[in-house]
Order: sequence, then structure tokens, then C-alpha cells
Amino acid sequence: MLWFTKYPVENLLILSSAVFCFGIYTIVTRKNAVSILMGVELVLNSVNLNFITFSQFVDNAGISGNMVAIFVIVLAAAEASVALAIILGIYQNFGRVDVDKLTSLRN
Amino acid sequence: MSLNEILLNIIFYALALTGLFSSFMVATSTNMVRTAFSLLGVLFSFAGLYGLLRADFLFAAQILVYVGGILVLIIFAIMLTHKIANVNLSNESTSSSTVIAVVCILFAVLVFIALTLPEYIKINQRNKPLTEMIGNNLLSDSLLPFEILSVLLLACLIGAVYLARKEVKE
Amino acid sequence: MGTNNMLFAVILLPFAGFLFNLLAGSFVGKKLVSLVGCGVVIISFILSAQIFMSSFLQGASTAVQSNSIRWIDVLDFNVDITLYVDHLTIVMMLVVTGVGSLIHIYSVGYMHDDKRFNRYFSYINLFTSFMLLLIMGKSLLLMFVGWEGVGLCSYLLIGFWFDDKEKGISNSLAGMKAFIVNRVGDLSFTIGLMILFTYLGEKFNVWTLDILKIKDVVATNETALNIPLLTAVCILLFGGACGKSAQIPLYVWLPDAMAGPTPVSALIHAATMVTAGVYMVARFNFIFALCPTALAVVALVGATTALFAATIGMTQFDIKKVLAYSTVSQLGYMFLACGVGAFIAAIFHLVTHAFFKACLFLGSGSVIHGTGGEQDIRHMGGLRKKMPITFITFAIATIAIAGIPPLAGFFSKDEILWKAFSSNLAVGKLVWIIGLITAFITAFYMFRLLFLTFFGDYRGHHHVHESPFTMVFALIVLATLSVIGGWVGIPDALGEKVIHTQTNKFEHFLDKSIPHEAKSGPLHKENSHEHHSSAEFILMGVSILVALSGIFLAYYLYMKKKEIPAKIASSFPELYNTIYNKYFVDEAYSSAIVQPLIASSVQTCRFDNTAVDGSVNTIAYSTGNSSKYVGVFDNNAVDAAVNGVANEVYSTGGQLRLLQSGNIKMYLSIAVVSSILIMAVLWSILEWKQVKDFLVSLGLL
Amino acid sequence: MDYNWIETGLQLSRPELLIIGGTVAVIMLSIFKQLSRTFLFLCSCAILIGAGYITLLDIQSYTGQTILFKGAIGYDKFSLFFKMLFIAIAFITMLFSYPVIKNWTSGFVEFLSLLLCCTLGMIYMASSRTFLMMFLNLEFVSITSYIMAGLLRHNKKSIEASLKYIIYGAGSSGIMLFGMSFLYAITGSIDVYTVGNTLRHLDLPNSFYLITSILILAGFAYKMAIVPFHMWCPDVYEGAPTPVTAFFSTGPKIAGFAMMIRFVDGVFGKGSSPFEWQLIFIIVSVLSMLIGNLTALQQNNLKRLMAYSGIAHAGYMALIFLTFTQDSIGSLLFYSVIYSIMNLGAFITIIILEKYYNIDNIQSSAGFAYTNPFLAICLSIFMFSLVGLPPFAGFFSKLLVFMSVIKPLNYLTLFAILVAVITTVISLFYYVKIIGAMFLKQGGNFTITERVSLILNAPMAILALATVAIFITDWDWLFEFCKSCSL
Repeated sequence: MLWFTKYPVENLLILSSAVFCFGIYTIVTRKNAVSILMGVELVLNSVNLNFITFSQFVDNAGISGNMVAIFVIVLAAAEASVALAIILGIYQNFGRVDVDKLTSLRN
Repeated sequence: MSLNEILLNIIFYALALTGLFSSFMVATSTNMVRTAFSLLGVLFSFAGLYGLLRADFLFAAQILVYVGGILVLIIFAIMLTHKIANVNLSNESTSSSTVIAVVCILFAVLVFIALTLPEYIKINQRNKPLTEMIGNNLLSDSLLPFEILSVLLLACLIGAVYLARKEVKE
Repeated sequence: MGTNNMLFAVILLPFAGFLFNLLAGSFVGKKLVSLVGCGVVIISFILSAQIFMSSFLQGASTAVQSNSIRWIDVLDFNVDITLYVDHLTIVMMLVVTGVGSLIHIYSVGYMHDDKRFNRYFSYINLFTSFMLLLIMGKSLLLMFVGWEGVGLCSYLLIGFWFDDKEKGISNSLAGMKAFIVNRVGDLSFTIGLMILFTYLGEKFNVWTLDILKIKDVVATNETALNIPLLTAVCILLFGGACGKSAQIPLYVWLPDAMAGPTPVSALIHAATMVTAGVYMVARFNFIFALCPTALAVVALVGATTALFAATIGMTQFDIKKVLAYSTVSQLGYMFLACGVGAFIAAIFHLVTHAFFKACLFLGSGSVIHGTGGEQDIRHMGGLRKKMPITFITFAIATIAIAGIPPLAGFFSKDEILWKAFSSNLAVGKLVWIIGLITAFITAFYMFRLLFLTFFGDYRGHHHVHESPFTMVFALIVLATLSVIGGWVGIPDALGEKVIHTQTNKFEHFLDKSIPHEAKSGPLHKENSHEHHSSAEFILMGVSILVALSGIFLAYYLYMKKKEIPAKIASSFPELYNTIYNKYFVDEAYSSAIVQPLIASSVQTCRFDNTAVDGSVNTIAYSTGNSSKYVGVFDNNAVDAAVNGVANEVYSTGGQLRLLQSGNIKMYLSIAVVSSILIMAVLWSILEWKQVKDFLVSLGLL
Repeated sequence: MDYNWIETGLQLSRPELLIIGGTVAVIMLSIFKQLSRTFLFLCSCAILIGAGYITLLDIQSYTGQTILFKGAIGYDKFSLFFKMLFIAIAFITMLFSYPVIKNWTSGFVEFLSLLLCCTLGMIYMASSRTFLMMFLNLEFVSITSYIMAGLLRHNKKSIEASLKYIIYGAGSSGIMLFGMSFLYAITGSIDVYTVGNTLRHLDLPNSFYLITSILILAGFAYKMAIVPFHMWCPDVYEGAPTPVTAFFSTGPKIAGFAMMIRFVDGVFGKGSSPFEWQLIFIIVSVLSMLIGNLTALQQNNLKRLMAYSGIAHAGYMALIFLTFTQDSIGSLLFYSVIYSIMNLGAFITIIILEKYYNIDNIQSSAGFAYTNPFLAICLSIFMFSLVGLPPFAGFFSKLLVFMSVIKPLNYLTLFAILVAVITTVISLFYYVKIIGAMFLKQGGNFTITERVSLILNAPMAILALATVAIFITDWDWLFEFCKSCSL
């Protein structure tokens, strides 16, 4: 089997940086709590891409990067389930999931 | 450069661009459903990239857990928190030029660091299959994290069920 | 009882009294409370006297020290609980317990009708205990505990009548003010201690807070010391003294402290606690003596305070306020003495001042008691006949403070003035002149007070009566002390001329703990009195003359031509108002420090809520809209900027309302933005060269 | 294959196993409706007491340093110390939360089991040695915290706090992981000590260290509630159920510090390092002290005030990273013990005020001291201790931190200490404001519906005594002990 050898690692890193920034942008600008959660998923995916890239390129002896990525995926799932449960709770209490309107806690 | 290499290059760039575009859509789309499906695009293209990087187990896990689990969960959440009758679920955002500027600076910083990484990290590449190593690792190096994770999932289960369930009337 | 136990007993007895009065006081009745409250302090006094007799008066001239109890023991940093009594300490102990006993006894009568009688006694016992800890502690940390403890008691006692219907709030505010102003001083004190501690530790590897050890280190390494650093240390320590002893710029709390019961004013805010600063400076004489600059600062601050407070005292009408400003002024005298290196003279004045000022305060308390709570001297007058004992004792103390021989005040004040005059410090003559002017003003306003209160016709409406015996007793004793108290320190020059013997016993006594070098080494031309005795006599004459003329002026203005003061006041209204309103210092502090602090905390709070606005603002500045906001830099700057940016967001983005507190997204973005800012700041610090090149290449530098 | 390491590991993690087993048991037992709530509560307490007892035995006998589970966790006095501390915090929290949670319609068992799980996560946080374990346990603690914040799910504030917490937490930990990936990229390892050793042989530009450090700091600092990652803190503290807030303000925060120490020790090490990472901590700790204390001045709500006070205290604690010697770590351990004591105590008083007197802000507590002087005195003790006034424990902990930081006297440490001392003075204002309101103001009548439970009063009195006792008793052993537990 042939696998690619010529893709510079920089391209992957720039891609992951871009996705990371999109993730942050999503978290910061979205009004809908579910969309914010999607932003978090973007961030975590970019992290995963980083870890897997480095694991495949640098870490010859071990596969720690891959292991981190696996745990991140599982934790993302766990976090998503809790987050969505909380969002449902918010929906039951407030009737909407607009984060900008959730300001009963403030100075 | 052989034909295969060219082909793989094309696939790589195609996946990368798909991922980039989809994440852009996740960040900016004004339609809720479209956002969710853009996320699907990101997840799939990333899965493809993992495959290209020979992380085959991750490829599978990404599709199974992320696409099969998390995304479905998210779509459920969208449906539960919106009135489905409304076809165009709008997904508003509160962007401003300053936020864009900040994110651009962040991007510049990250690209800067990516480009200044030492040379040696850019040459090696793994050639052994991964799945077996991951299996071994889960029972040696990552044994404790793995077990902790199971407790964590138990806690999540309790919490998620508690928070999301309807009150049982007695 | 061994000396060791005795030393601990001196402190623990008042503390036991505090516990008893606090816990059991409300059940056992006022008799027992007053018996215990006074008893413990009197026993303390007897013990102190016993220590004085056995260890200092005869034979042994060395210091007494108790056993050590290890308190803090970490790394190189050890603190023992050790009580240490040397000549300086024993003098202070006798004053604190002696005057303290008298005031306790006085309080029995004065506070008799108060509903929180037991609490009053428990506080005042606690105060005595802490004050003794302050002066007896061998370690600076122990001293600091006492230092804070007396501050706490002072706070509690100033606000003692916090539930008074009319003045309750202002009373508790006065307490708060004292506490907070003192904290400012304490801050300076703490920083000074820390620097001293670290400096000695780093340089000589002696990590200690033990005063004697510090003294040893300083003495053995005198040539290797970093004098500028020590000067800074001294000034910082003096800052602490400024807070506690009410010197410029931190004196503002003391006049307000008169809100407390009068015996408290006498004990804490005249005789003992406020002198802690003087004591501390005298304790550190070995460092201060090495730093002429620091001494000059001390002398100038002291002299300025003395003059400044005295001028305010001329215009006040509240009997206690007059005395309060007089206290500030006299404390200034003591610092003046410290500043010219005459630490012993300062302590001497401290002692005599304790006698006559306590007497004055108690006398004023007696007057207030007798006139049913009246404090305004414009509503008094003619009390001479109705309160004869109070009048006589008050008059004696007034003469003493004015500096008429052979009363106590004359000797101590004259000693200070002589030391200032003969000092070869640059500021010596200047502070001497200021001291002389102050002496004149002091004599004037004290006699003004005496004339207005006790002479002429009664201008009030209350039935006036003499005070009960417990109160009068203390007055008599203190008045006697005001007369004879100075005789332990009659200048040698005078003594040798008249009775051909050394009469300045006080100075020779204290020589042992404040050695001659510190007192006069580099600072005085020489210490033999013979060559200067004629000059000293002339100066004595001058100061008596000055005091007499002050008295005469007061007599002329307030007994003969009573209309003149009002005329003066009306012909210089601005000057008079400025002085009458205490030079508007409180107002100045309020607008310069308090208001900005409150404003800044409001702003910080707002920053925290709408922080994105601020950071957005920063970016907006850099992206070209800066000119719009430049120049708006008053209190509303943040407001204006926030609004401006908000408007910009509306107009450019046309998007939705973003800047709203309680918004989690904003919280996250502020985190991101500030991380980037921190990155930028650190980057430019660490890679300054690169950044500079980059800026140069852009043509910005 | 050799499986001895599993055996050794399991033998040395008996407390953790007990907590895991106990959690499962409590959940299982809760299915039986006839078992009373008190019984479940007692079971949970027994689990914690058992775990604490085992840890106590371990900590007395153990002196060495072992690495367990193939380098996942370090087993040394440092981790044992925090294990003990966290179990104690969890136990106290559980104890005083009982009167509050026993009346909840739902969420009782969830509270107990999540508290136990969270304790487990905190224990592992303090002993993690790899990026994977650090991230995993950080998330463990965070996820259980998110749920605990929202336990009152029909209370708008509670669920809102939960949402804010999870958004902030997820974002921060993602950023942290991104930073960690760069360290992994350079060194090819996720073990912090290996990473540190490798970095020392490389000549990397400052910018690399700077960016990675700040990205990683996001995750840690959010847990420690340090400026600029503190903003979730007041809102979550206010919204969460008060016992949970008490727990958040001590346990997870200290766990964040423990993990940060392990991380810094591994990656940068004590002494010289290729990068002046202390500069970052000067900025964040100074900012925390300033913003925490100044903003607290404006607060009226007690829980919000405690949140800002916690931010300020985190700033003081972060000062130790300026020197990062064995002494300063020891003084941080000491600080965290004292901080837990006084903060938990303060929160017990807040719980009593809230539950029995319906007071949740300073204004409405005016004149309260005459209704329940015992509580008011205890509160004053905790507040004075939080300020750091001499006779109370808070003074000594602050003093030790300052002393250990100022040892290498230079402009930066002097500046930081100056700010610390000045902000301490500022903090006096708002702590005394509470006491002043209670003692000096006239207020309304406070009616009490039932007697204050002994289970609240007793811990409060004991903690207050502990705060004072340190002045009287011989407390050097505690500091010596903390020092011996330092890394």
C-alpha cells in the first residue's frame, strides 16, 4: 500500500489552527447554546488532529498522541451528553436556549 | 512524484478544504440545520484525514463516536429545543469586526508557532499498524485512565439522566 | 515569685481581667467588675514597680528577660515569645500601668451609669494587656501583635457608644476611620520590617525579628551597611509610627477618636497608645542614628505636626478637640526630639506628657460629667467655684503643659528645645524655632481653654456639681505628678549650678538602653554640658518668656478684651475658616483618596462585567478610531469609551446587542483577549530586540 | 507478561478503590425505597472516613516516591497530602450539606455520588503525571462539577450557572489541550517529567514557550479561578446550591493548584529554566489580587463576595510560582489547608444564614449579631482570618507565602509582595463590611423557623476553633509536615 509522504506537516497544523479559531469564533459569537456546543466540538477536533499528526510524525516509540485523541473523543461524548442535558434543562426552565438572554446571574 | 502520490495529494487537499469550508460554515451559517450538517462535514473530513495519517483506529472511532453518537445527540437537542414546525431554524450569531480581529490574531499566533516548530518533527513517519498497539496500550500505559474514564462515564450517566428527565409524578 | 513569672504575670493579669469581665462581667455586678478591672491593673503596676526596684533601681543594671517559648519555627525563620525588660521598657511599663491604674479607678466613677460597664472594663483591660505586650515583646512580631491589638482595642473603644441615638453612626465611623488610617501606617511599618528582615537575612545571613539580635548585627557590621536602604527602612518604620502616633499626614483619626469615652481618650489617645510610635522609634534608635536623612525627616514631620496641630487647637471650641490637637502637637514634639537624636528627651517628654495630658483629659471628663455632657466651651465658664478640685488640678496641668518651671512640662520641653538647638543636624535650628513658636501657641490655647472654661460667668444651663471621689482622686494624683514628675530630669546644667550634683537622673538611667552614641554621637557637637551651660540658661529664659507671653496674650484676649477674638476672626475670615475647619485636610483626603478608591472599585466592577467593552475598545483604538476618544480622560472615560465602542458595534456590524453583563460568551472572549494581551506584553519583554527591529522596520520607531 | 505493576498499583490505591466501590454501592442502595436518606448519607460519610483513615495510615508510614500504573500517577507524599486534604474537604462538605439536601425533592443521591466521584477526580488530579491523566481528571472534576452546579434543576439560577460553567469549562480545557499538543509535538512524550528533561536539551525560542504556556494556563487557571479566566466564578458560585459552592471554592480550586505545581515542576522544574515562565504568574497573580479584591468591594451578595474573595486568594496562592522552591510549595500546601478551613467555615455560616434566616446579602444581615451572636462571632473569626489579621490562622498562611516568595529579593518579587500587601489592606474593607453590618447596624427582626441543626453548628464551631487555635497551639508540626510533603 502506498501512503502519502510528501504532505508537509505544516499544512495539517495550519488546518487545525484554522479549525480551532473557527471553533473559538463559534463559541464566542453564537447565541444558541447548541451551536456553542458545536464550537466546542470543533476545538476538540482540531486538538485531535494535532495530537494524531504529532503522534504519527514524531512519536516513534509510543502512541501516546493517539491515546490522547481517543480519550478526547470519549470525553467529548461525555461532555456533550451532559451539556445537552443541561441545555434541555435550560429549555424547560426558560423556554429558549439563547445564551444572550441568560443573564439572571450578573452583578 | 508517482501517480498514487498525486492522487493522495489530491485527496488530502480535498479533505482539508472540505474540513476548512465546513468549519467555516459551522461558524457562520445562519441556518441551524445547515450548521449541524456542516459539522458533519467537518467530522467526516477529519476522519478521512486520520485515515490518510494511518490512524485507522481513530478513523473508525471518529465515525462511530462522533458522527454516530455526538452528532445525533446534537441533532436531537436541536429538535428538542426548537419547534420543529418552523422549517427555517435560524441560528443567530453576534459577530463584530473586533471579534473577527481577535480571532485573526489568534490564528496568526498559532500559525506562527506551527511554522517555527523545529525541523525534526516534520520528517519521521510511522509505518506500523496502530490498532494492536492501541489495544496493548489500553491495558498497560493507559490502564488507569481507561478505568477512571469508566467511572467518569458512570458519573455522566447519572448526571445527564438526572438533569434531562421529566419529573416523575408520584 | 521569680522575675520570669512576674514578667508574664504583668501581661497576663490584665488579660485575665479582660476574660473575666467579658465572660462573667454581666452576671457579677458592677462592684466586682470594677474591683477586678482596677485590681488587675493595680497589681500589674505593683509588679512593675517591684521589678523596677529589684532589678533596676539598685545594683544590677542589666536587662531582665523571661523564658522563651518557641512560637514560630520554620526554616530560618524563628520567633520566640520572650518578654524583655530593659530601662526603656520599665519606664514605659510604669507609665502604662501607673497612669492606667489611675484611669481605671477614674472610669469606675465616670462610666458608672453605662449599661455596658463590664464590656468597657474588659476592653480597657485588654488594651492594657496588649500595650504591655507591645512594649515588652522582644521579637518584632510579638511587638506587632501588640501593635495591632492596641489598634483593635482603640477601634472598639472609640466606637464604644455605637448605639447612641444621635451620634451612634458618627461614633462607629470614627472608630472605622481610626482603624483604617492606622492600617495605612501599619502597611508602611510592615513593609519596613520585611525589607529590614530580608536585607539583614540576605546580607548577613541573620534571619531574625529579634530586636536585640538586629541590634547586634547592626552594631557589628556598622561599616558594611547600606545606609540608603536603611534610610528607606527607617522612613517606612516611621510611617508606621505616624499612623499610630497621629503625625502628618496620618493624624486625622485622632481628633475623631474623641468620640470614645473620656477616660479612653486619656488613656489610649493621650497617655499610652499614641506614644507607641515614639517608643518604637526610640527602640530603633540604633538604626535611626545611622541615617541622618531619616532623622531629618522625623524631625521635620514632628515639628510640622507640632506647629500645625497647635494652630488648629487655637480655634476649636470642643474641649476634647482642643486637647486632642494639643496631643497631636505634643506628639510632634516628641518626634522632633527623636529627629534630632534626643531619644531620651523624647521619652522624658512622653512620661511627663502622660501625666499632665491624662490629668487634662480626666479634668475635661470631670467637667463634661459635671455639666451633664456639655463639650462646647462657649457654653461653659465660671466653673472655678463650682468644681474647685477639678479647677485646681486642671490649672496645674495647664501650667505644666505651658512650660512654666518648676512643673514637669517645663523640664521635658526645655530639654527637647535645648537638644534641638545644640544639635549639629542641618535642621536643628529650624526645628528649634518651630518648637519655640509652638510653645508660644501651646501656652496661648491652653490658657484660652482654661479661661473660657473656668473663669468668667457660667454660660450654660445645667446644674453643675463636683465629680465623685473616685474621679477626683485620680485628678489629684495626676496633678501632683504633673508638678513633681519633671524633677527626675532637671538638666544637669541647672542642677550643678544650684545644688552641685547631677540632677538629670532620667537621662543617666536611660543611658543604659539608649547608649550615648545614639543619643549624641555623630549628631551633637559634644556632650559636655559645662561649656554650654550659659547658652542653656539663656534658652531656658527664652522659653519661659515665650510661654509667659502666650499666657499673657490669652489673658488679654479672653479676660480683658473679650471682643477682640471675634474681631480677628471676622477680619481674616478665610484664614480663620481654614484653620477652624482643620485646613480641610479631611476633605482633601476624601477627595484625593477615598472617592477615587470608591470610583476605581466601581470601575473595576464594571470592568469585570463589561470587560469585553474595554478590550474591544483597546482594539478599536488600534484599528484607527482612536482619535474619536482621545482626550476624554476623566472619571467618565470608561463610560464614554464603552458607549463609543457600543455605538461603533451597532453601526459597523449592524449586529445584535452583545455587550451585556452576565453573558458567558463575553466571559470567554475576555479570557481569549486578555491571554493574547498577556502574550503580547510578555513577548515584547522577552524579545524586546526583535520587537524593536520589527517596529523600526515599520517606521514606528 | 508481568502484571506485578497492577497489583502494586491497586494495593497503593485502596482509598480510591474504596471511593469507587462506595459510590457504586450508594447508587445501588438508593434503588431500595425503604432505605432512608439518613442511611445513604451515613454510608457516604463512612466511605470517606474509611478512605481518610487508610490515607492517614499511608501518609504516616510512607516517605519514598513511586510511580504507579506505568507512569500515569505519582505516589508520593505530595499526592498523599492532597488525597488527605480532599477527602477531608469532601467529608466536611458532605456533613454540613446534609441539613440542606435532605429536604430536596430530588437530587439527594446524585449529590452524594457526584461528590464522591468529584473527590476521586481531585485526588487523581493531584497525582497525575501525564498530560492525558491531567486532562482526563480535569474533565472528570469539571463534568461532575457542572452537574452539581445544576442539581437544583428547577431553579433558574442553578441551571443557568450549570450552563455557563460547562461552556466556559469546555472552552478552556480545549484551549489547554491545544497548548499541550505543541509540547507533545516537540518532545514526543506526554509524561511531564520526560517532557521537561527533553526541553532542557533543546534550544527553543521564547515565543514557543510563551504561547504554549499561556494556552495551557487557560485550562489550569480556569480551575484555579485566576484572572483572566475567572469570570465564570461569581456567576456559578451564586447560582449553584450553596453547599456545592462551598465545595467549588475549596476542593477543585486547590486541586487545580496541585496539578499546576506538578505540571510546572515537571515541565520547567525548580531553579533555572530555559524560559522565564515566572513572568506569566506575576501578571496573573497581580491581576487576580487586584481585580478580585477591588471588585469584591462592590458586592452585596454574600456568595458573589466569597467568589471574588476566592479569586483574590487564588492570586495570593499563585504568588508561590514566582519562586517555586521547596519552601514555597510547602507554604502553598499550608495555605491550602488554612484556606480550606476558613472558607468552608465561612460557607457554613452562609448556609445557616440562607437556610434559617433567609439572608443572602449583606444589607439584609444588618443587626443580625443580636439574633444569633454565636454565628456572628464565628463569621467574624472567619472573615478576620480571610483578611489575614494576626491572631488568626489566615495571617500565618499569608505570612509564610509572602516570606517564601520574598526570599530571593528582587524587583519583581518585591513588586508582587507590595501588591499583595496593599490588596490585603483593601480586602479588609469588604470583609469588615459584613461584620460591620452584623454588629453595628440596626436591622429588622429575624425569625427562625426551626433550631439550627447541630450538624451545621458543630462543624462551624470546630472550624472557628481551628482558625483560632493555630495562634495558641504549637502549629509548627503542620508546617513542617506540609514542607515534608512538598515536591
